[in-house]
Amino acid sequence: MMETIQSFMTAMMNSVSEIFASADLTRPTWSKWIFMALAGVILLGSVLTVTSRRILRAATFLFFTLLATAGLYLLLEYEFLAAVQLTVYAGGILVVIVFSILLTSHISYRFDPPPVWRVLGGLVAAGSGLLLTICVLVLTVFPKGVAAPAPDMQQVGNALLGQDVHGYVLPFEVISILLLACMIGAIVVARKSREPEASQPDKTE
Amino acid sequence: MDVPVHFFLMLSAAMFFIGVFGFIIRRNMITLLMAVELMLNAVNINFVVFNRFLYPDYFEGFFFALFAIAIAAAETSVAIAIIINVYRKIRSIEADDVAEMKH
Amino acid sequence: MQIEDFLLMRHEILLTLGILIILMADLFRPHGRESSFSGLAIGLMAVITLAGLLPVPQGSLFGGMYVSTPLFTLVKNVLTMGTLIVFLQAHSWMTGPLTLRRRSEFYILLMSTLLGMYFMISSGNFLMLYIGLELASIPVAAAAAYDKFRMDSAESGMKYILSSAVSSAILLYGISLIYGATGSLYFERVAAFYTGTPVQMLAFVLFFSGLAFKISLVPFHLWTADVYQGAPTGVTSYLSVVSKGASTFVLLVLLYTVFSKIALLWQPMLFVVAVVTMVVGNLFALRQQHMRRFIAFSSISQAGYILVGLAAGNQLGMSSVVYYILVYVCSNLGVFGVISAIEHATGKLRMDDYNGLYHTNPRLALLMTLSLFSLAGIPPVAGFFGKFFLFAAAAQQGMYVLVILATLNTIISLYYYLLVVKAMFINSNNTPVPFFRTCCVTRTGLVLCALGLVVLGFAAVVYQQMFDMSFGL
Amino acid sequence: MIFSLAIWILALPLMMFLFLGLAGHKLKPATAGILGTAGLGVVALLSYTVAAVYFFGPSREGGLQPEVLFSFDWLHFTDQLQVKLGFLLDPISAMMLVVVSTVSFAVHLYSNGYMHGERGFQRFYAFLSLFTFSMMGLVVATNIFQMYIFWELVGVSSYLLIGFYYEKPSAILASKKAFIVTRFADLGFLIGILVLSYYAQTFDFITLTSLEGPVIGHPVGATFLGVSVLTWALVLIFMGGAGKSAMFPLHIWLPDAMEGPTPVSALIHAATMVVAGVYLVARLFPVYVLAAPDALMVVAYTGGFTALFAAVIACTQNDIKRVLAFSTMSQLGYMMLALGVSGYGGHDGLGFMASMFHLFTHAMFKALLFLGAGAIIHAVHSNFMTDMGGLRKHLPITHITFLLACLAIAGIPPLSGFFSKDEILVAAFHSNKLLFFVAYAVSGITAFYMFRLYYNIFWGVRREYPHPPHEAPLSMSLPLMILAAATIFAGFIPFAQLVTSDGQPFEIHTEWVVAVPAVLIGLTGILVATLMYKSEKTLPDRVAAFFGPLYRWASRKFYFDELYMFITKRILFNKVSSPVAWFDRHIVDGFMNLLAYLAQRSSFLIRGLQSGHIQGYVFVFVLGAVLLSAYMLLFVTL
Repeated sequence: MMETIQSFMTAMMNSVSEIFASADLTRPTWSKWIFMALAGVILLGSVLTVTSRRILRAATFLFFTLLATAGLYLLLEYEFLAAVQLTVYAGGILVVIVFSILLTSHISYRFDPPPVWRVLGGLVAAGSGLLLTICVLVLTVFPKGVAAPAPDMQQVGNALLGQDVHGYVLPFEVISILLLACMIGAIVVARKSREPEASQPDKTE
Repeated sequence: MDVPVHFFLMLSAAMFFIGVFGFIIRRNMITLLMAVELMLNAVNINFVVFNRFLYPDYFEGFFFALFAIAIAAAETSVAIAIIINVYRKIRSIEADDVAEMKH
Repeated sequence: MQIEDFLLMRHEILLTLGILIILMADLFRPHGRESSFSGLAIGLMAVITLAGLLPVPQGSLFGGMYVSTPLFTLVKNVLTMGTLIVFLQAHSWMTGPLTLRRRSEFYILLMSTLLGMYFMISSGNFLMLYIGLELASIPVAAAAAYDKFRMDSAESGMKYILSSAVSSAILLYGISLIYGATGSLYFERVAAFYTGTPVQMLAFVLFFSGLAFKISLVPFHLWTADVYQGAPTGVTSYLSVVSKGASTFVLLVLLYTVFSKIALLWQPMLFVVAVVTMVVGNLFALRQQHMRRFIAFSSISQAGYILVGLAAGNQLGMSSVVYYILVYVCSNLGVFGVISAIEHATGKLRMDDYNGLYHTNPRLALLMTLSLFSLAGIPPVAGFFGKFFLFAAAAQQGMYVLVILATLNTIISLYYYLLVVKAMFINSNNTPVPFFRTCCVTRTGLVLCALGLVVLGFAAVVYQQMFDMSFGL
Repeated sequence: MIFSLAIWILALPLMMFLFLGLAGHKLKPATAGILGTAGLGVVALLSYTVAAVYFFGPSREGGLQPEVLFSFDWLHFTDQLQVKLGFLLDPISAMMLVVVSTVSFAVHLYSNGYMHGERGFQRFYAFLSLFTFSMMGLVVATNIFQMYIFWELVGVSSYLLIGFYYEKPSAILASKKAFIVTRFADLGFLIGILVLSYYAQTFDFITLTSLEGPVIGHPVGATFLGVSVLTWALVLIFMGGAGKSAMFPLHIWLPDAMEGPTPVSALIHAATMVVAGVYLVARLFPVYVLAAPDALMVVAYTGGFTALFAAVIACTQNDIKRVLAFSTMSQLGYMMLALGVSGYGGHDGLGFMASMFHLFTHAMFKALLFLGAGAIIHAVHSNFMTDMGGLRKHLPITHITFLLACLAIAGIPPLSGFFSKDEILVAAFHSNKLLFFVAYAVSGITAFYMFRLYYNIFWGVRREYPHPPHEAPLSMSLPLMILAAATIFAGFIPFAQLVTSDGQPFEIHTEWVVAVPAVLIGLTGILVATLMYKSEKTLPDRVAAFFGPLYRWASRKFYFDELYMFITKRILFNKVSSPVAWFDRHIVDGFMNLLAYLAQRSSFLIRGLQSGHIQGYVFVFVLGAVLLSAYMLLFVTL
């Protein structure tokens, strides 16, 4: 038992030092600096999103997190994805969220801090999950791919309408139905409608 | 790219589980939704990073992230609709007020 | 695209057309007139059901994104028929006053969900699987919140959409790790590289828990009872029957194809999950009074039995799981048919309200008994054979402990199924559900369920065919 | 050929069930009753004909061989494992056809009177038909799987029948208990089937029991916990049989099941369903005796213990149906015991023959007892013998038939019980002395408590009844007379010529060494009961009168009373019977109740898991996923 733990710890240490060696932090480059900055924003933004006691601030922090994620995509040379992230996430989803906040909450309202047992529960669940995931990730040696240029718009377009292997016309079509169905669903739920007459039987029980 | 892939992965893992943490401790349904957005976003980073670093020949991760964003948008819209519907009924968006059915 | 390709994808194409037809019919209906789309939707589903029975070529399209085999077609047919019966059962609800002005949407939502399940089943790629899964779950949330005048319904929609969002995030995390560990999202390539490294195991478990959410396996089941209780009966019935059946089948296919190399690793995991699922589902079901909630827990424990067959991991297990899904669809639809008929007639949903049902509505009571006995696995109703085959498959792999635990659980489940039977036949009631005649549409649905139960139990052909088909996978 | 009509033996009750169940409420009750009775009459005639043709028909050289009349493919499992639905005719199934149809017909007829005016009369007949159908299907099953299916159907229909009096909460509880306890036993049966069929690759009875077949010819070598797998399988199958036949400790449902209508008790708990367990063991008898004698020992000792245990408890009961229920248990134990001490082939198979013989005769006289009890209950509106007494004047027919049945069960010649019981004793005498003495003891106790019952009902103090009891209508007394005739004459059937372990007839001869003491013991039991119960509180007086001079000399009449009370009450009743009854009620029964309570309790305890809060759900979800991953990584990958 002890030996297993010991060998596990050694393996972990070795992997961690290897990763840091490959990062070669002694020779800072622009990309490293940018990554550090983005990572910092993302982590801080995420933590603040889930802990801020004012809901609109939480939304703002979420916005910064999403922006920084778009920055990561840019860093990885996926400009198209970054643009989508900005327009759909930051531009679309977040705007909907902010609207609904304005619709339902008072701006100056401060949440009560969450109960201690719930925080503990969150820490236990998320912490153990994070620990496990990081252990597994650290111990895994991923294959090194050969660097290839990022896709340009033409490639993206061709692939989106491609019918063969690595063509995405089918998901593209299906997702359009998905969007349609969700739209209808959202409308039918959110649309205001009169309650029927009180003579209807109460069906809750 | 000279940042090791593990850094990206750990960043996304951290973001993901911060989202989980947020979901568990929050009460307001909209903040729950924001926590979910964090989780989905973290996953997208994973896809993109794997695609870029490990398997750059095809753009499977790239497209997956693309579609995942679209689906996240759809999911959010329906969720918001339902939350607003709840709000209309009980004038509250506290998730703890919406826990009538249990045991 | 050739004509064969159309034939191959006819379920999906026809269903998409159906959705569009209903949408158009709603848009262009004469202004100011309330019309019922129930008949239209039922007709469309019937057409698809019939078209599904045509012989089909097997093959794959879109570079392996879409795969179809006879077994897939069979399961799609089952799901289509299930949806048809759900529509038949929902007829009186949909033509009632509560759903005024919101009629076409219900059908569009459920049909697009069904479309999602088709794609889920036929997917050859994790992207398609994911999109199908989401298409199969997001509209359901809207449908669960459909009864806008009940707080329960809103609560159930909220619980469903939020927990499903989390579960799909976790599932996505799993898929991303699968992608990272194998370098592809196509099933064939993933299967080739899946050898059981730690990261692959983690990815597998995360992915599994996302699917387990849909099947409501313990501990991913907690949403089930609340959502089933709150949602309109038609939606609950759809969730517990069609949605669950499709997800279970997808899990089956994935376990036996994509993750077949690590079968020895997931078998013990399924063992644990199966036992926990059966026990927890049964223990909770013991105390329930609300019929939909009761069925929720019963369906959780049913999922546990299915896992017993899955855990066997042999061909017998596979065909018996498909057979069991078929039987489960029929039995649960039978139960829901009765529940929704009574709910529609009287608004009563508690178990006490069923006291003395036999004296006023003997046929409903008999169908309910038949279905419950099928769920409990009492011969000669079809459910018994389903269970027997599942257990036999596990026994063949030497999993006697699992079989014993499973049979013990069937005894607990017998106890609470008998509670309902007892209520209907034996308990007396001063204010029983009065006698009522169901409308002919609803009755058709009920008769179909009863027929299904009897035919599945007594016809050897069905099982044989399924056994042969599962070779092809 | 008459055998082609055999399918109607199954089809007719089924059709009647469907008809009465679906359209019964549109019929007049009387019509439904007559219809049901007539249908069963036809079934009985068919059964008799089939049995007669089988036993006495031509071409019976070389013994009675099993014969499959027809067989359908039901479910095609794998190429080796197929479920078939068929009709197997061999000595025991032919005999059972006669038993089931006779008793069922008598009960159908009887219920016309007994259930007259009850709510749901038509439903009652529908359920009776369903039960008859299931029991017939069980009896003629060609394979163990078919038997299991009908076995469960029997359980379902008896559940419906026991719970027929839905106004009584105790009846509902009892019906549920009966169903669930027997289901619990069937758990063993089912697993036994799985194991057996996996090793034998067949469900078929003929293949299973054939001497060169895969089981007996080439026994399985595999062992589990040091015992061969085959033995395990057979013990598990016996567990199913023990559940249905109310063997200790799975008997707890039977006394409670007396809450059902009395005709139901006569049909199910005397003659048909409860013997299914005995029948099951008899059906697989060659496998038991030749391939797994250890399993057969389990059968023998379980039977012996149950016989004694139940007989002792029967002495303490006051509810007349409960006395009969325990008596049934005891007699079933007798049959199991007989099977357990039997060998195979020729005269060695005497125990087998005796067991089947006793099954036959017992079915007749026990059904008679139950129906008689029904007539009594019908007359005085009470189940308790404390409310009865002196009824012999009021119910002459019931009295005579009841007495005949009591004499038969006590083993008094020339009634049928004597013959069958004698064969059992002879078989036990030659194979196992311990069980032999148990059997002797049981037969004495049986005679005692049956006559305790008899005297308490028909003799004793003459009571004033609020409504003067009157003899039952003809529809009720006719079945009593039919069964009484069967009770008298059934003993003369040459069973050894017809029903034997290997199909070959053999000669039996009465062994006076065994028979005479047996009769004496029976008479002793009756005598003791007569002295104690014939008329209330006269024994001490009479003893005193007998010892007249001594008494006068001692002038201490009181001591006799004290002594009598001491021996009967203090020792016999308080120290033996009551503790055994208490043990039965509280420990054995309590264990099952405890299990049910624990399930309820744990269900209550874990309800917090379902808190209603979505955050809690996600917490459990994530934690579950993490734990599952950890489990996989730690225990599976490493």
